Amino acid sequence: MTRPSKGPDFPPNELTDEDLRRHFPDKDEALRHYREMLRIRRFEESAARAYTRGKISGFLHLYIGQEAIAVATKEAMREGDRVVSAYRTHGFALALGCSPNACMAELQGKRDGLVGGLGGSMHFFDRARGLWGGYAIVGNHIPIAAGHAFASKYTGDGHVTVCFMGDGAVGIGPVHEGMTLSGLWDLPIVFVVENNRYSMGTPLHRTIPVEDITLRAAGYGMEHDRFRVTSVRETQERLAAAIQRAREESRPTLIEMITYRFRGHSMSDPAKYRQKDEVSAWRKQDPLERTGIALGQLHGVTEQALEAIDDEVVAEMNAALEFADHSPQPDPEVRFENITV
Amino acid sequence: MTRPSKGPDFPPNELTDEDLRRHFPDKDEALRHYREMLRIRRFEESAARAYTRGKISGFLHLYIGQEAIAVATKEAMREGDRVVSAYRTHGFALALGCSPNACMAELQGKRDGLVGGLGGSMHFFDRARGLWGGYAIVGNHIPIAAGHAFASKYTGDGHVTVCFMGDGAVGIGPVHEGMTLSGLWDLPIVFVVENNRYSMGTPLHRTIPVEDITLRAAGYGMEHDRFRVTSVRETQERLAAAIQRAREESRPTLIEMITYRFRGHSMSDPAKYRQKDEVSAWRKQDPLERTGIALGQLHGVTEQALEAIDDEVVAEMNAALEFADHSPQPDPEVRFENITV
Amino acid sequence: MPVLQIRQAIRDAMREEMERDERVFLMGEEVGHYNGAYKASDGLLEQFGERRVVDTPIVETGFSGVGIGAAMCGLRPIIEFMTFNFSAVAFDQILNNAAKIRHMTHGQFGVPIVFRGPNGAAHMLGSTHSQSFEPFYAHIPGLKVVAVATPYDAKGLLKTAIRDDNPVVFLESELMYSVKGEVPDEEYLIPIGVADIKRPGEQVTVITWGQGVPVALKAAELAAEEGIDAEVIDLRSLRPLDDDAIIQSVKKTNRCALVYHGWPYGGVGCEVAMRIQELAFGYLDAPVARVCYEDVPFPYAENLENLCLPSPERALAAIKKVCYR
Amino acid sequence: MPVLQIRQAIRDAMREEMERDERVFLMGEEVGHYNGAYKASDGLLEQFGERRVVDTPIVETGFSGVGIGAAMCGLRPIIEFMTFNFSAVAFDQILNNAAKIRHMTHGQFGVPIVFRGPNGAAHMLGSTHSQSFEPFYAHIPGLKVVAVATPYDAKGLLKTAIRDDNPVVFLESELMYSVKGEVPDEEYLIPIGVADIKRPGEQVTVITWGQGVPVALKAAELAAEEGIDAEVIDLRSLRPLDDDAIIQSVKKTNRCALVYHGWPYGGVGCEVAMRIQELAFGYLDAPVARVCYEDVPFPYAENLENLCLPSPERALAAIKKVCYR
Ligand SMILES: Cc1ncc(C[n+]2csc(CCOP(=O)(O)OP(=O)(O)O)c2C)c(N)n1
Ligand SMILES: Cc1ncc(C[n+]2csc(CCOP(=O)(O)OP(=O)(O)O)c2C)c(N)n1
Ligand SMILES: [Mg+2]
Ligand SMILES: [Mg+2]
Repeated sequence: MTRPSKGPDFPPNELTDEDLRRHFPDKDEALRHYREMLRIRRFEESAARAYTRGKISGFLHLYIGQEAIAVATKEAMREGDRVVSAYRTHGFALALGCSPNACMAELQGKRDGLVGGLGGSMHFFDRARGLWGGYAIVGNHIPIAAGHAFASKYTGDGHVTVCFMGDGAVGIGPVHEGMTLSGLWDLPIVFVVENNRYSMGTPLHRTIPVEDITLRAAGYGMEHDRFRVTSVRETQERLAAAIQRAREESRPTLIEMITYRFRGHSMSDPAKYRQKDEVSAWRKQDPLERTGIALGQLHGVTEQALEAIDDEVVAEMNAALEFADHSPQPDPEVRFENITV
Repeated sequence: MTRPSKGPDFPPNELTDEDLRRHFPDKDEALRHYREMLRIRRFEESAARAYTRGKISGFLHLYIGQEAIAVATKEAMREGDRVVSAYRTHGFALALGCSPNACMAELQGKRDGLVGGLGGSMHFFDRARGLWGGYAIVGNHIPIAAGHAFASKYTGDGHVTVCFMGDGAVGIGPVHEGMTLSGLWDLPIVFVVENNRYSMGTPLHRTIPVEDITLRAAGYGMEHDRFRVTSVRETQERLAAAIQRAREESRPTLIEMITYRFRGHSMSDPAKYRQKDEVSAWRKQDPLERTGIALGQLHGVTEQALEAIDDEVVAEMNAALEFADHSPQPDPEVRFENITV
Repeated sequence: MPVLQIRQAIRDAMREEMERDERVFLMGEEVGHYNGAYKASDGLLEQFGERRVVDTPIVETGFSGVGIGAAMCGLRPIIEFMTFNFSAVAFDQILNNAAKIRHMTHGQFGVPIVFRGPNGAAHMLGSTHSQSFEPFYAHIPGLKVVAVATPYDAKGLLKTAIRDDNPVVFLESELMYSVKGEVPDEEYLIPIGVADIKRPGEQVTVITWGQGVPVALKAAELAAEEGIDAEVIDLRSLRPLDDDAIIQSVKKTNRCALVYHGWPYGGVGCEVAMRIQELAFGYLDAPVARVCYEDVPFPYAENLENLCLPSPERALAAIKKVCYR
Repeated sequence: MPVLQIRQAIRDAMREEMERDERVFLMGEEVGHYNGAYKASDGLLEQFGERRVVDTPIVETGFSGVGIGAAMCGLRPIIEFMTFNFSAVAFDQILNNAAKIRHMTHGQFGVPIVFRGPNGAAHMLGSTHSQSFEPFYAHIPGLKVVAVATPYDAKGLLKTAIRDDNPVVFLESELMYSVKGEVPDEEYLIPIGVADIKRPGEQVTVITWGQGVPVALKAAELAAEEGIDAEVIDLRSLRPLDDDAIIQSVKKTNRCALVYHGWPYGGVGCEVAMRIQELAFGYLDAPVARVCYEDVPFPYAENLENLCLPSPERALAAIKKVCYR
């Protein structure tokens, strides 16, 4: 039994040229992934600035460093499949095609927000695009996601539910109950633990008894997979395999993805609990950075070309902020709507 | 991944003479175990009669068939160790030395009951004898038991907590959380799943995804053991090993004990969900019966000798019923005591 | 008219709605092969099969959440708690998911679900199995809460609850499953939010619900023998409350006693009293009296339990008190 | 006298009790290495070490139960909920174990434990993070429930709660952790069960607690400007309630307004109103008014949230209403 390491772990995985070719074989694909990851990052960077300028309040949990997972999820999904996540959801929203305008307006609690300003950062929902939340009580969305998968099996709609949670969630009861039912009933679902090594200020070794979270899969009768997030391509391939298992065999899978968040837990967290060298070691393996490097090394994409993309993306996100600033506050009556109908 | 079998399982394990000698090597020990198991059985048989005669109400969950576990627990424990169990607790109470009078009075809700008539069958507590409950919400005593073990580690009292639950409890959240903390914090505790193949009317294959419950131990960083309950001797030995690990290394263990209850879930359950042949197959491996047979075959104990023991035990339990019948109802004021002090 | 037990009325309501709407399914512990711990789902597995009558492991948070998640997809789950005492381990799902999802998603998702099962004390089940949960659930915006006391109400209200697009907490009673009453053959629905006058009267208003109803009716009889004409109002719907029915009666009688199963502090009883003094302040000739559980964890012993329960005698005493008799 | 923030008063109370009694320990999420999500345990890990300041995983049921089990062994745990919203997933432990064990074991075991943390809405945290839990806990016999609004009360009452042999639910407020006030250097204790008159007055009684206190005091100021002399009573202890303080004041003023953070239906506010009409029926010149959250899941948007919160303006309106002004 291996305990989670107490020191900084997962030193950068040096990528050989062969690795590079495996992770970034196709130029257009890599460019698409690069742009999508960048959109999420730039969106959140401008949200962070808006927060410090007091335009956004409450909680703001940034996804910076984990973007590859959201982008890979979109690539691995089919129309009608469902994404269910906790409160660190901006990345999924943008990757799934939610409008940055609506997302930024939601962060500001404006009328044109994704959910009309009622939910804020922690409660992004966009049914049309397959974003099924957006939950803020750790772990309580796992039974909900199992319920979506139950409905798919009940109605035979052929959809798969992909449910994300943090490493900090795996100890809590609702996660255990949702996974137990998914294993017992062979539900078409994929559980993904986004292991970014911390739950708020707490490192893994103070929250989980064993390093390998997927050891639990055996008790649930689930298949499992575990890997470090290096590229969108690889992440998408391994996630797609689990989604296929869910869709074709109606069998659940537990996947642990090793990743890292570069910012604090939320805007109010200075993240003093991490050493500089630990963060910089992880920055070396930032999937976004690496994709950019690979585009240059493998596919001869120039700095300028990448900067051009960046300029477009920044423009898009500035426009979103602009839009949100001008979106009106919700109509006061809205607070009485949608309670019971 | 093996699913729990849907048909009747665990056919009787034929015992060779060698097995017999291993399970029942010592005459006096076997006699002691026989008497203790018989005391529990006779106690519950007379409780069952009292229930049908309307002297006991509410829930009455009988332990008949599982007695060897309680007796083995007492033998494996040390002074100061704690037993925590669910609502099927009469066996532990008697094995730990609680007075049958007080137990029977508790079942009748009388003043001289184990807890003054306030708890009834589901809430047996006897601190002096190491019986720490007696809980009726499935699984919610697992964190409590972990708390006892936490206290032992905190104070260094050197005591071990042995926590029992049913096969039906393993899916519920509090069990997962209590085990997670026990594994994470290396608590001196032993978790025992008394797998009697049913939770109320529901067989294993409708409640747990995989046959082997101890597969979960890996995720909690716990040691584990799994066996069919054949004799007090073997059960005691294997439980003692886990208790020793808890006491000396402060490491938790998860043990699954395969057993069977011959009666319904509670007095109100006719147990129509089980086939006659299934029950009779299990009766063939009733540890009490087998101990009696072994005493004859190996140690030349006569039928008469066993009947003499039975007569004493029956007399003891009749006296307990007698005592309970004559114990007065609790003083009305008692209902206002011990709420807050 | 056919006479049914409450358990049969509940069973028939579920059956009719399941026959009528493929999206309706029943899920819970022992609801299928065992036909329900209290036989409220007798025969449903046989008729509808394991797809729509789903036995679960003991994971209330798990299957409550599954129900909510399925409801968000358009299904209409009926979640049975073997007793509402076990809903305590699923409290977060009901409070934070069932009750809030429609609001916090700005109406993108609804949660048409029914949580049903026996509530309150039965006979000598001890403190963890003898609790009334309406004080917890009626407090929560986003839920509807119903309590039934007759086969007629049980069937009509459960059918309405199953068709309701909101989460409905539907409270039954273990000791009342065998209560018999007339139930028409033809279909009928009872709207949520409407109280029912179980006994008309002129001199004092007795407000009650669920397990309190038979106690209140018995007390009203005893009062009649002493020449007091009591009106017994069965709230039936605890959230929303039928203010009109309450206020009309109190304005007529100028006196009110609350008779219910549950602890005294706060809860539905105090909300009713609050609304009476808000909406009919001048009309009260005496303080509203409450007859309910004693403010203690339920003792197991029979004599102690009986002392803790609201009895017709205690209810009568309260009725006389508010009548200054 | 030294001036402290509420968070410091709480920290000092815990520190002093931990220094005084080896059996006292603190457990919860981020209480140690992070020094508390809201820094209420700042410096305690450094002083007492990991044995007595225990960081936990996110398992509220798990560590609440561990605390209860440890308390049964004679330890005196302080369990911090990062916010009380997260106590919903531990509800069963508090309802069925903490509150009942002493009673159902006939006194063989006690549960000297404190559950503490911020309660109620903060600023734009959304519906699942903006709830008041006293209606749920004050309803339950076997618990004591306390809510504090000043550094002085926070320290004196928390020290008492830690020494109390019963489970105490201790409610703080995220938005009030920085509120400053005088706290004596020398040790003092404040008994649980005693309300405090935060502002004496003659014409109307304003009853409040926790986050409601500053709202009520501000409203009383506004009322004074309009010539209404309001008495503001901070309940401090919600279970048990200080009936005498409430009744004395109402008998003097004949008017009462409730100002609190929490949903309207039932709960502490209605219990207070119920007791007033039970114990001072004839004295009321106007119905008791309530100013609290609107009966909705909390919206995120700032303008909507502000409309849902009890404001000094709304409180003033209620004060004037009960004074028929
Ligand atoms: C039941 C519950 N307890 C506590 C919290 C407070 N909380 C919010 S996020 C968080 C940390 C979660 O960490 P992790 O699951 O690893 O997700 P990450 O933030 O790393 O994405 C905590 C403790 C909560 N929201 N719900
Ligand atoms: C949380 C909860 N849900 C449901 C129940 C009702 N209930 C009591 S015992 C039981 C079956 C438990 O079976 P198992 O754990 O196998 O123990 P056994 O009765 O076989 O000893 C159920 C469903 C309960 N007490 N608590
Ligand atoms: Mg994390
Ligand atoms: Mg069992």
